[in-house]
Amino acid sequence: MSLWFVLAVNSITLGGLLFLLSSGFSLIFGLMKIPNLTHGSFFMLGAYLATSLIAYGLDFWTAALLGGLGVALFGGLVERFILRRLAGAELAQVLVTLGLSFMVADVCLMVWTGDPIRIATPAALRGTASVAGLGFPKYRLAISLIAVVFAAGLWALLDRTRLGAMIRAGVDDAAMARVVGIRVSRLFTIVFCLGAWLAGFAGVIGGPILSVYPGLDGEMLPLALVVVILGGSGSLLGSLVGSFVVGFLYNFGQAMFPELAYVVLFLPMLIVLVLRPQGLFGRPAV
Amino acid sequence: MTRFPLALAFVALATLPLWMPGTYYVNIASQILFYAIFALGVNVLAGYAGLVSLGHAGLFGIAAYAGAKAITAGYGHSVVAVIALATTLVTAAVFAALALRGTGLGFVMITVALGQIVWGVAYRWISITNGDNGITITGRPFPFGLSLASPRGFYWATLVVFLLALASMAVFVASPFGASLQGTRDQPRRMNALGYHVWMIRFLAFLFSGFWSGVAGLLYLYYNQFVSPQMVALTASAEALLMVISGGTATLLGPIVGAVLVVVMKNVASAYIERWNFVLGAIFVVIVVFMPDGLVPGTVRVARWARSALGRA
Amino acid sequence: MTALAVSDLAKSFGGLRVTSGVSLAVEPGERRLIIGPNGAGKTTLFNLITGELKPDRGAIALFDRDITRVPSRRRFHLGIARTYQIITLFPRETLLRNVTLSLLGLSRLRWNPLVPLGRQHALAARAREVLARVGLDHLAERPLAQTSYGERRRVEVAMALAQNPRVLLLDEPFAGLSIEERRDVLRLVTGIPRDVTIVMIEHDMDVALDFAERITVLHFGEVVVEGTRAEVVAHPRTKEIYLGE
Amino acid sequence: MALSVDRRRFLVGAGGLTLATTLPRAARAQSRPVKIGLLTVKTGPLASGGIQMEQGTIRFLKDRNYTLAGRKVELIVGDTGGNPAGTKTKIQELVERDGVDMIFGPLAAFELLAISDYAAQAKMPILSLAAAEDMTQRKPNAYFVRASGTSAQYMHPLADYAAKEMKLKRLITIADDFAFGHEQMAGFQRVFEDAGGRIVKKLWPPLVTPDYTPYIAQISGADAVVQGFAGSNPLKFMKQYQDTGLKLPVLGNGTAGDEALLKSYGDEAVGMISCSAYTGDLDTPSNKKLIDGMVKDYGNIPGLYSAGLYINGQVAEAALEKTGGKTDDREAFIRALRAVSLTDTPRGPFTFDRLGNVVGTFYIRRTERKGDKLVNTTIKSYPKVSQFWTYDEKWFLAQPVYSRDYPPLKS
Repeated sequence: MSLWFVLAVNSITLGGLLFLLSSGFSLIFGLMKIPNLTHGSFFMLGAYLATSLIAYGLDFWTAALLGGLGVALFGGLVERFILRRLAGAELAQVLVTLGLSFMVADVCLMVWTGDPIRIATPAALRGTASVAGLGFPKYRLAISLIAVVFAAGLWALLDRTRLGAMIRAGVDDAAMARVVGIRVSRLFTIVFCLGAWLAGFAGVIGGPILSVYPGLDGEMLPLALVVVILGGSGSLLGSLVGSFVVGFLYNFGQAMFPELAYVVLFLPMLIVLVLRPQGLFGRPAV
Repeated sequence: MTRFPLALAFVALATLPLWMPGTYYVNIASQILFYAIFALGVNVLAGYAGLVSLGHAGLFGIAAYAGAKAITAGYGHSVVAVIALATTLVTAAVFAALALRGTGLGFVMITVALGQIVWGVAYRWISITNGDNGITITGRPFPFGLSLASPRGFYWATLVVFLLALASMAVFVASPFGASLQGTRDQPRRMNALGYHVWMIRFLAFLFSGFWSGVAGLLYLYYNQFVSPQMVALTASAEALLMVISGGTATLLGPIVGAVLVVVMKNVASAYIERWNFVLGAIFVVIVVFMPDGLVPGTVRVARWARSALGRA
Repeated sequence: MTALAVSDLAKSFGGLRVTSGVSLAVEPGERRLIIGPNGAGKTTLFNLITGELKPDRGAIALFDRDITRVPSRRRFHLGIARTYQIITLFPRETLLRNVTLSLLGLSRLRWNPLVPLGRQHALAARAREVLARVGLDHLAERPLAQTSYGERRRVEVAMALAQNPRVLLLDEPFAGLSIEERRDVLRLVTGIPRDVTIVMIEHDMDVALDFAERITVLHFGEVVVEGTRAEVVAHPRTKEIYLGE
Repeated sequence: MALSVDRRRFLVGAGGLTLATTLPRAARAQSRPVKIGLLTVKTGPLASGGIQMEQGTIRFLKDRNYTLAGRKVELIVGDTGGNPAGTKTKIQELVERDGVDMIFGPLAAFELLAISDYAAQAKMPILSLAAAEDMTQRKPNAYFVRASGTSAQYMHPLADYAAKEMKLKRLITIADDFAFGHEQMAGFQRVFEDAGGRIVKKLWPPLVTPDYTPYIAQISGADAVVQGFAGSNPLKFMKQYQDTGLKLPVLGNGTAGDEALLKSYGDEAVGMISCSAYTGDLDTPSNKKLIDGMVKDYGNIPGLYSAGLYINGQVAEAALEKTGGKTDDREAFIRALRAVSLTDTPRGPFTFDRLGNVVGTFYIRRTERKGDKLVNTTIKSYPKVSQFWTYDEKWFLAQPVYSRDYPPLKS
């Protein structure tokens, strides 16, 4: 098997997973101007919830949907009862989300113990599919597919619906959106729940590859952060491209420059921040 | 009026090893002191310059790494200190030059990226940093013939450095330059129109902040006698920021109170509370939500309110 | 010699041309008024002159010295001072401290991290003098947040005067003031000695016309009319785009 | 009043060794309980093993009714948070404030390295699982006892088995990129190559790696793969390894094939050959007792971590019996600890070498499916394995310590 081929396939898979995780992160960042540091916790919490649901007898996909829903509910509570009180205080929001991530991590440890929990790959997607003589792991292909479907769905939501128009208006200029009569606070809640749902769902979808264990939150959060900074906050296209860029940087960086793997990951983020602060696809702040 | 409590606090600090029951608490006190120095350094930016850095653990850690490398290479302790602080200052200058291209969240994000790069190197460039195992050193310095090997000796040395840091902060904050810095926090545009070099002021403040972070890092190295990537992690930066915010930004006392809170929570309270991580997170959330300007200003406000309420009664 | 010469200045934001080919020449000691409807590019012009924005093309000269490439903050050292349409002061600080910061900005002392600012008695005395000039010395110790809007406007002017400017740019100094307050500020501005050249953006024609010697009318980033008070008021384009509104 | 007492204590203490406990010697009557300090990780990513350590310790003490050699035992648990600085503070807490008589733990090598000097200065006996080689080799700590084994001690027998029994010729190693991984794979390499095999590639993913496939993709041209992961990483690795469709046999270290981890694995682990100091199917009374107790109390199958701490308890007990329950003479107590020789333990018979490291049986196991559970079946035992394997101690210690690049790959 060619190394480059495998690396490319995995870059795309990881990119797909990162897109699910970071699209919501990006919308929240773009709309509410906060880097939501609980986003990694949402990812982990979703996966943990799903392990319990699966143990309860639900099938994988239902567990993924419901796990996401549980996280969305939690996200909604966080937004309404905590972040709402801190509207406009960005630093406070950053710190509160960080504090919450400590709490979530500890609760997960308490409830699900520290043992790693494996999520079985759905039976239909086990093994590899052979395409042109090359073996693709089916489940990884499925993740890429799910990411594409979600990208299309999110794009339609943002571009074709009234809600989407309001979100876009809010991302561009929250003050202006308020002036034209959009209930920005309700929009915040919706977007936060949506973002939380996506992260939770991504956690479950990632489960069969990553499994669930304490510390998963801290592994995923920086990746999502890099995606959003690269792509530009609030830009769906940005997070899509950013996800795949990070997917490739991560996979090829680890393989080619193991000692500088993190530098390879964070340096592009730094360069973008310094040279093009709005990200590759973000709109410049006026 | 404030002289007396100050003198009392000084006497209490200076005699602490004499009345503290056991060396364990003296060691905790030393930790509080060097974390307070770190927090005071972070506060220069977060409090007085309005620039929130989530990458300061990078500076804190790089001083310790540089110091550890220098010690391993066999240099004497005064040379080690010079090397460590010079390295920190150079790194701080690079950090500042890059981070000051952004303000607000942009600044935060750039510092995150910078801090993560330092962490990535500490963690992965094993041939230089020894990776996860970190670098262990032996021995503490003997400044002016005083041994710092004992907890008490180390405490007193740290106390001296802490008082120097605090004094430098007090002088700095009250100085024209300190006033300029606070002006750039509140009205950068106006400051420019008043003829101030806003960028340079922030740059110098960054160096000042980095210097004390580096000093704290060096003390950390001598205290723990090792350095490892955890010291440089994002959570370490966040913890320092938490100290500043929980105590009260842009106050001299706030970061110190914050350092006490965090160190005590992490080290002492964890012996009694199994879920101390949860409690630490919860304290974080409660302080930010209910005492947004921190414990020190919050307490002052409550005290003032109580006094006026009593006065009315 | 001209106090302030602007030639062919242009600036666009994205695709929007906010200033296109503006040229101005203000004589020393002149009182110049710049008027124009909202979005005419008046404040942008000020920002270009002070260097707070970089022009796409064109040149700016201060007393015949080309300052186009001089960094913004240096221009204030060269004798430009300005006020802002939206009050840009230090609300938590006292009036004295506000003005002190202004004085400090042009002093080498501003880099000093070692001496206490509170002990700089000479500086404080000068700040009090400046406050006295705008009639606010009795409020010197009061935090800005506890003063009236009119008083804050006067502090804005005091901050600019403290810089001892040769060219003073006033951006709508009467905005949001009551009639009495306007009169106070006008008296203050009229009292500024002639060695200070003044360029003022103003909407309030009643007050401003009395004050101005020459008037420039901006519209969509271009100079439409320029001349003496009488000429401009009589010009049909002025009526059309501004007075006729 | 308290102040004056403390001042006096200071005056006395200032002349002596300040690191030692500040409790006046007179107060340390023999009637007081033996204090055991457990340094473990109960929060954060390493918590899994840390919690098992605590369970194993408590299980042992319950079996002995919290009495060892006639003395009551008090257990004080310190949560290091998996952080070296936290470990340092916690050991200070245990030593200086709580006045413990010995330390069990810590979990990770980097935690142990951070406190080793301190513990030696404080003359504090440490009974640890952490596998850092040099702790009992080139930089020995005189107060250190390790009943589990060095990193490479697990791998020497595995390499021997791979070369001689499995007849493997070319292997690729993959392990966490930190000292534990480095030392394991270096040990494996030395024995495997001395037996005529070749390591063709060594892969080092960082400890925190969500996706191993960039590394798995580099596996080719070998007969089998040796993995040396710890924590939750073996799980992720095996899953992702299976997903890429690779079919080469996998050999694993003790942490990869750990009994406590088996419940988290799926079928991808079936057939894995691992070597460990502990094995679940060992038929000794104490192992039975351990397993029954763990299942009853916690619903957990014990693995290396809980068994390791149970065994540490047995070591401490044996030493206390020899000293008549006395711990005050630290030198005598550490001598007693190192002289311990046990047969009925969950890991079978063992003794210690002069450096405080275990000489005992290591087990080669195959992971198999039994009903709906995975279990390890022991297929070969290597008795009396020393940390130096079959090499001469002097020669061994004259070599550089096992590391990422030593021994080097043969080109």
